Amino acid sequence: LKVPQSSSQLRMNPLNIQMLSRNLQEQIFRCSAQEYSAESIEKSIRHLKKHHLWGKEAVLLPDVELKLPQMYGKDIDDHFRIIAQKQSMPYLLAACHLQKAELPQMPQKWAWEVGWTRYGLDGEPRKVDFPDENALVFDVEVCMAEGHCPTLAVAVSPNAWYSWCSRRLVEERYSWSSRLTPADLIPLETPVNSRRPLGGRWDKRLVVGHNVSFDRAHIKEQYLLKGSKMRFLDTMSLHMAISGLTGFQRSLWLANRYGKRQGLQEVKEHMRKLGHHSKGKGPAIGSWAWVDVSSINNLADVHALYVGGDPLKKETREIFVKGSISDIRSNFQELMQYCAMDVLATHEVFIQQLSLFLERCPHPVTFAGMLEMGVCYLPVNQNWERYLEDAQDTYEELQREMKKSLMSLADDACPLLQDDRYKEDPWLWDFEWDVQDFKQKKVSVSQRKKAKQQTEKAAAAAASQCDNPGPPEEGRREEDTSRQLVERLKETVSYLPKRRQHMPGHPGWYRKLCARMSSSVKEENEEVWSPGPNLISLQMRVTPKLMGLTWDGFPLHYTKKHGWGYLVPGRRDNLDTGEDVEGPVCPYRAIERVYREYCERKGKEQPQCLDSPPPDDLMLTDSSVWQTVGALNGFNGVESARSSKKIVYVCQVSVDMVGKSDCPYHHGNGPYNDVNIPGCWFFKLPHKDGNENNVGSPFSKDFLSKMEDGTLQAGRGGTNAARALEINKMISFWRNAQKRISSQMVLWLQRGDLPHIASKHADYDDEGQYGAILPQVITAGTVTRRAVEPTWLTASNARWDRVGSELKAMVQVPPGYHLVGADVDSQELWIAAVLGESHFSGMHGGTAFGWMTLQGKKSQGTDLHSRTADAVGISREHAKIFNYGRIYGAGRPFAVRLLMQFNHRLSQAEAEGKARQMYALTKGLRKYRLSDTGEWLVSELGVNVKRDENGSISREELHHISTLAGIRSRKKRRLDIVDQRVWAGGTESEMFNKLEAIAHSKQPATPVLGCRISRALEPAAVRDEFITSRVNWVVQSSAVDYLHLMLVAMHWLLEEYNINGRFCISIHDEVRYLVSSEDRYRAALALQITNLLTRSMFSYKMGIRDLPQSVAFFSAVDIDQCLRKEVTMDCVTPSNPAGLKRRYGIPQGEALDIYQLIKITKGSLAKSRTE
Amino acid sequence: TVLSHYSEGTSNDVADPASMLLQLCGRHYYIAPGAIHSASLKKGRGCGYGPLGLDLKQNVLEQWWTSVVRSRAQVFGISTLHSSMDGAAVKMIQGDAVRDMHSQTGLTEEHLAERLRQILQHKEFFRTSLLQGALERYVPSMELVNRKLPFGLAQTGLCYQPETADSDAVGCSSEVTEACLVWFCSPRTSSQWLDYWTRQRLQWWRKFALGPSDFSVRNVSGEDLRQGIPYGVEVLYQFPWGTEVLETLWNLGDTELLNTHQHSKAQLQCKDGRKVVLPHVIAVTANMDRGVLAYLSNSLQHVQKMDNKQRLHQRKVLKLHPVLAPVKVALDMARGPTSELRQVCEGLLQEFLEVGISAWPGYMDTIASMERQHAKYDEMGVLFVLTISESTLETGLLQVRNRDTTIRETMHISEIKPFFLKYISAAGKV
Amino acid sequence: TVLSHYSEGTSNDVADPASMLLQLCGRHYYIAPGAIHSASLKKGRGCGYGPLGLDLKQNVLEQWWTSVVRSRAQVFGISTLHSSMDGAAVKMIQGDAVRDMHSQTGLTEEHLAERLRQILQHKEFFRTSLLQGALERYVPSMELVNRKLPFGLAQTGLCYQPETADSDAVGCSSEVTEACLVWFCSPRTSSQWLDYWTRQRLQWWRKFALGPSDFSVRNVSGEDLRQGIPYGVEVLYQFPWGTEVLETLWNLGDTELLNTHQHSKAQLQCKDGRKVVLPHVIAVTANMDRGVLAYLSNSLQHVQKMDNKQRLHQRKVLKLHPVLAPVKVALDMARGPTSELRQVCEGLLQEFLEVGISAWPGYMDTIASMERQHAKYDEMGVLFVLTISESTLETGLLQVRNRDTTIRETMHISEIKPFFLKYISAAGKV
Repeated sequence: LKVPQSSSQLRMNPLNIQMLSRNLQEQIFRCSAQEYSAESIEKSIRHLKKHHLWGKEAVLLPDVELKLPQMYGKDIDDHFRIIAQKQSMPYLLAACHLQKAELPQMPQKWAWEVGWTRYGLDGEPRKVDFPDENALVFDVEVCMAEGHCPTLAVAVSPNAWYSWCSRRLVEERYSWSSRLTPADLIPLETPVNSRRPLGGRWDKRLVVGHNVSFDRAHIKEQYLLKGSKMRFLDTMSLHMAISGLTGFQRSLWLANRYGKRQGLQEVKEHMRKLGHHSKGKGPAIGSWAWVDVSSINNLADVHALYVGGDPLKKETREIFVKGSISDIRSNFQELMQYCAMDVLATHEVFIQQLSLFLERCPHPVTFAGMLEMGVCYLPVNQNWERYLEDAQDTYEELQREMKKSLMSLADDACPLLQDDRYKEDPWLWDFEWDVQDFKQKKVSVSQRKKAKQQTEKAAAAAASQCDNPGPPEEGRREEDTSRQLVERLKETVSYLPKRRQHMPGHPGWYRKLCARMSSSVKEENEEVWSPGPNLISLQMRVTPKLMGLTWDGFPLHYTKKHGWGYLVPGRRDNLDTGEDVEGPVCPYRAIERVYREYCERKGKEQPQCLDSPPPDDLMLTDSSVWQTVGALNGFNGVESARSSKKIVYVCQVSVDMVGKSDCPYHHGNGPYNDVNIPGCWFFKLPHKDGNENNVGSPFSKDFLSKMEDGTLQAGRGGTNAARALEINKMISFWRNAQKRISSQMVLWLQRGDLPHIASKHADYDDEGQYGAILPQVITAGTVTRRAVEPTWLTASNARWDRVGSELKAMVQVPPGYHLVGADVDSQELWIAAVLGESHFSGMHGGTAFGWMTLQGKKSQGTDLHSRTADAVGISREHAKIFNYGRIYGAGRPFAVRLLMQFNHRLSQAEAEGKARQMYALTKGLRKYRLSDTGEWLVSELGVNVKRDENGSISREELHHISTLAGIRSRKKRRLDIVDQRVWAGGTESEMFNKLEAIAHSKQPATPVLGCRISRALEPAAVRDEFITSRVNWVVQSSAVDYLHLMLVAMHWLLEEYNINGRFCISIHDEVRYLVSSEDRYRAALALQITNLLTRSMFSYKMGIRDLPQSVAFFSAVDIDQCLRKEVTMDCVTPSNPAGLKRRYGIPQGEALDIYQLIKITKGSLAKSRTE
Repeated sequence: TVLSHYSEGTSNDVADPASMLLQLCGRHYYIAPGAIHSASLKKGRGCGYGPLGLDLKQNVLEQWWTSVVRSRAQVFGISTLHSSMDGAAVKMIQGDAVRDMHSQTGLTEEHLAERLRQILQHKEFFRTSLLQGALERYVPSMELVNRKLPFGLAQTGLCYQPETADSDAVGCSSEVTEACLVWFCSPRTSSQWLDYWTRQRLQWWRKFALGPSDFSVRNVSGEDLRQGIPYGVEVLYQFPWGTEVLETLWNLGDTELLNTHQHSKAQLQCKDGRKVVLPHVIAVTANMDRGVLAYLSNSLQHVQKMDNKQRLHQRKVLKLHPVLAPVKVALDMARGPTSELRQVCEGLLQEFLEVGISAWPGYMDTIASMERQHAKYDEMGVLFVLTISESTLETGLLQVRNRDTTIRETMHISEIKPFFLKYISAAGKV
Repeated sequence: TVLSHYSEGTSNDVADPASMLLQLCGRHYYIAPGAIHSASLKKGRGCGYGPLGLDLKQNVLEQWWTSVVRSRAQVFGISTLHSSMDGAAVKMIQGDAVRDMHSQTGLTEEHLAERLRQILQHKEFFRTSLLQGALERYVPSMELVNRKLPFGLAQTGLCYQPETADSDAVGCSSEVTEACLVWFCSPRTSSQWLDYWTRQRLQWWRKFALGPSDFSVRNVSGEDLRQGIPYGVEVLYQFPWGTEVLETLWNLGDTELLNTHQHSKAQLQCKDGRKVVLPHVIAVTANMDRGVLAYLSNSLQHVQKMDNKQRLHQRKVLKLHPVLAPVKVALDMARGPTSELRQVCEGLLQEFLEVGISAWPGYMDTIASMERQHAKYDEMGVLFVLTISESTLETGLLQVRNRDTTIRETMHISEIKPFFLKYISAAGKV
């Protein structure tokens, strides 16, 4: 291993963890070196030894020599405060102005005029280019039927009201282009048909709105790549930060409103089904105080919460959702009024929110970060439309193919109708095989005779010519007579009932899969009828059976009561009931055959209790032998067929009591013997939320892995069934996402709208198209203040077998630009680790969890996931899910369920054992610290208590004490003797103790930026409830602090060093900037420095004035021309089979680490003079 | 298993799927009788087609034309001569002259050579592919589109590809029906267009297939790559006896165009938006004879069937797509007053033919049992079988058997034609 | 008169109607540019067709097929190979071999002869007519109809008829597209059938003509009569430059059939009612290239027209039958917001193409005046011209110009497609 050359820079902390190079540490922490007490060093070493982590070798990193930009203030926190204030001050002032202002009188009548109209203090309408104001409250309304084009808008400032009308509203035309141009959007800073502000200077303006990102997406200047300095404050996001609700709380809140807490049971039931709580009991909701300090997110409810008074009327809104543009025209004044009322309400809400927000999230970085988050920008080009087309085409084609496969399966099952062969089919025996008689009106015999005679007469006339195959005579139409005969026969249609039966000759189940062809007599209104069983879909109950699905070799079966399961043959207790069985009879012999064949294929031993098959020679086509076999089978059993031992049922199943039999050779979710299928036990398919749940479809996402590993298999239909399953997997993503993705609002820019860098670039293509999507991000959309947006922020990465999953890569830069961005490496793990370390010994790597996060090596098996995987005996990938799940607050029951889902052959007990083991190792065990009362009791009673080094006692000891003390009634009194509950003994115990300490504190706030938890989750409102959410909040919300710090630092560096770039988007722990190509390396270096400062800020606020080298920088900054996980990914998918490079001409990007970047930029952010 | 016992008797079928298929095609009027025809078709050459084969091929070509030419504003159909006075690879001389030479055995070598020179003086060469002809039409066609790219020229027709000594197609016909699109586009977009056409063509092949996944594409690279050509794609079909190329798509760049036209570059340039460029050529060429064989092979389904005496039969069904199936409906008659039933059949047949529903006069063949008739129709790929019986004369009701489900449905004579029309047109749209 | 004054300038047109017609066809994408194509077509040979010519020819062939094959239960379509290993009159050898011989100038006579023999050893002959191939298919086809007479075999396709020294077609292509019906009937009815088919064929030719009387029939007798053949008929068209044969109908008796098949008579016999007979053969063969030229010539109309400056113009209109016209509708756009109008045009065009109405993207050509555009469309034979203007965007109304009346009608965009569909289908039924 390489030892860095300038070892003068090399610094290690007492736990042998490499720290920042000296020069960096000094620049950031201003010479104030961290000191460690011997005691805490020793504590840490002891802890690490216990977890077998002490003394492991680590790779040393080269030092980083870098001159950082001049920093402000007395320390790093001060620095961040100063730069954030600088960035947000004009907007904050505008906000305060808006908060304090008294609004002018709302106009009574709105101007029916294209563009903006200003209503001065005198109320006189005057046409203006745009509202030239520094602060506005703004609301846009869109007629949904007309696409994305904004229809009307209202804005208000302390000086005046404004209204805006679309050209498409005021001018009536037969058709409008479906393509939006900047002229269709609302100008807020520039005159119509101009892309420059008056005076050429962009002002720092503020717009306030409820869910303002929607309004932003309709503002013209926001689509310009560079220019506007307008920022947005979202009253919905402010509300979430102040008083937001978790998803579960939202359901309760609604139940509370509508059911007066009565519908609560249903809500709980619902939540249980969703799998939020496994034990069948939702959390007991004891405290309802939070309901009164919060609300759900819509403007009306938010208004009611902060302002009160008369409720907002929202009914009018329906016209925008459901109505046409002409409906809007005819209700113009009313709708304008509605829009204005919304603006007014938003303002009222804002007045209240602003102070609350500033009080609860006091750090300037939070405010500045949210402003930055509000101006996401995704550049796209002509490839966007190609992508939509390709994905949709591919999707439709695959869906057609899937349907075709399914239809073939249905068709191929039909011949079983002949000779009732379906009765012997292991899957199809219980379908509806009935066919209908063809119905005719009663026709009297005489009528019938008459008809016949007539036709005969006509036929006879023609018949004379029949044997004379000469040419028809001239002047006579060929085949005239036979045509007449047919015409006459057609008249008998009057004997038929008016309404025809629907395919009476086909079996019932098949009939239901076919669309009814409308009577041909009716006019052809181009209905979409297509032939064959085209109503079939994967979701239908017949489909798994048509495919002949088996679960571990057993045919699938459906019951109403238990959902999907499978039939296990060999049951004998319900065979010969003697009664006439109603309905279809199960061909259990055929099912046995299926399972036997499965065993043969798998080389598995066949269960004894299945009789062995008749020898092959009995199966010859000699019918007499067949009859013998048939006769033998007819005995159903036992003694009489002794002569041919092979056919005798060998197994005497343990029939202890009638109706209670158990399968001796198969274990699973069952048997459910209330399903009385002769010869078979019924087992349910396992369910991810626990086996008491019914499986509704074996094709749900949860069974994908079971299909891949062959547990669930198609037993017939060969390629058709297999292909259908494969396709189902391929189209799953696009099926769910298509609507959202293709309705993304794209604005195409003219050449002149683009910066010169793009439009004058050699690669600029006249035939190409350049535009942007403004993702409608709610900057703080959850209680953790994480941003929410349904398409981009949740998009997964491209997968070769998912149609359309190349979505992110379709964000592509205009010529002359690059995307510069990076993923924060294991952000949440590190945040949690630092929290734990600050709590424990105050040094990096001081806890086992922290050490693994910093130093763990996959190769040595010392990283977090490998550790868990080894300990529990699961794959590393699965372990990862458990590890994150735990940090997000998932408990042991969740782990049990997940374990069983990963391996359905695991029993409940085994899974519980594994989960217990895993939790003991990681989270540790519950320990209790005695309160003064408790201590007094102990000494009073003279109990000998076993204590940990920190003095806590185990659950058993506690129980012992309370029993001795005679405390029976549980909770309350026990609480008296317990001061604190803690975790101990696990690698993550200290971390959880810290998280819980914060969560339980009186005013939970993030440790770095001091943002307080939502009022709806503060202990004062919820007491001890929603703990999971609160613990989860600590890490998640700190991650948001992390993001805000990065955004602010990056903004500062871009400005300070004149780097031509702008914020693009942040997805999870990833940030992306759109940077002019010549500045891309400087921007990349700036991003590295941003990470360094952000991590340092975290450390600093945790009381550690140092930072491990390994986390100081991004492992790589991606410089790329599109958005993707890795710069080398070619994003090949079924809809992009040629890959990004060939199909879209996008080369691989660069991924540069800090050393490469320093080399390229010479460690300087300044523009090099030679350029 | 039960199947294996039975199939011994028909093991030929299983052992050699190719000859089984070709026998079936010969038996049911798809291809002309004679070894040369089966051999040629199997090698992807043209052959003599019977009435059903001709209809199938016409239907396939018709669908190709609709998809490539008729539904696109920028593709123009052309037809070029099969032979030309110079250039191509196959030469035609008059048979008489040759025969003369042969007959005159006493001819000296000298005379022979002289005669040969005379004959060869007037040269006429046959095309071996459609590409060259289309490239030659590039200049006159630019005017069609105002010199605006992209546009395409399409043609279907016969090409002559005589066997070479090393080929394994000795004894086969040298005729191949090609369907060829030559697409002219800007160099900037040529690789995108290649992708586009690849996708289109694959989709097209799959549209009419029973098992679409047997059709696939493969990038051509390495040794297969033509000299100097950056990129090509092949559409493949996986026959039971091996994978064959149905169609090739080449991005030819501008070299072939420059070779064909001795003009200056300027004369060959077209507009790509505001720029003027020398177009790149994408050549999409399908072998439609092999395409026909692919569809035949793809749609042949073997179905096991137990008869009422518990004997297992293997039923063969040619499940051709409704649009491609050469015969949509067969008309049979049950027992009853022959001449009257026959009249009804003829009348219905005429009605079908008038609206373009191809119908098979099964009633002319009165010998076979209904079961055998159905088996025959299944092998012919007939979509529906109508049975007209005595009761039809009384009530107008007849039996309609569906090829795919084997189920017989009762329908009224007045509703049968609209039903078929709707069925076929709807099937074409899916 | 005014006309004569004017027409002096264009006297070429009037003086030589043939070259005028062929020039027009060349100008408007009916035939490929190049003297060989005009010359060939004029001589009734195949030529390279442009997009419009190809469509016209396809439409004519399609109508022939519908009339002869598709609407008849007893006629079966077949396709035969263009070349065969023996027998026919034109021979194909590989060009490489010939080229080799030419290049190797030093070759001795002896070697040359030897080489020639090698090449000729493997013989491949080309068909000169479709008759022989159909006769060969007689035996396998008998089964199709249960040996019941009458029945027919039909085929369309290329034949090679290379020029002979005495012909005046030197320098023309040797390709002719024939449409051929071979009808097998009882000797008893053969002359009735000849009459029947003559009537049918003449009717068919006239059905699509603007001037039906230019088509006529003539009995062939005397010198024209082939040896041993009792009777024949020719369908003629009177071109401005002379009368030419479009189609021949021969009653060939049974001799050709016997010549073709070396079988015993018994094997060739069919049922005529209850009798068993050796069928007579009626061969109906049309030259479809000449047919195309006949329709072009027949539908070209000269119309005098006075413009608003009182100058007389001669307007040429190709009044092709709506069913045959290669382009049914052209889409033009008037002045206005270009990109939006263009979108409407493209949308409409796609709508037309989807339902099989061939449409011409006139909106791509933005240069010419509307008057000149219309004159061009008239010469192309375009049935309707749609003009999309700015008011279309507002009201959905557009202008529809009828080729035959030159009158412009206002229609709504939503009604245009059904109107065209109805118009064309109705025109086909008349």
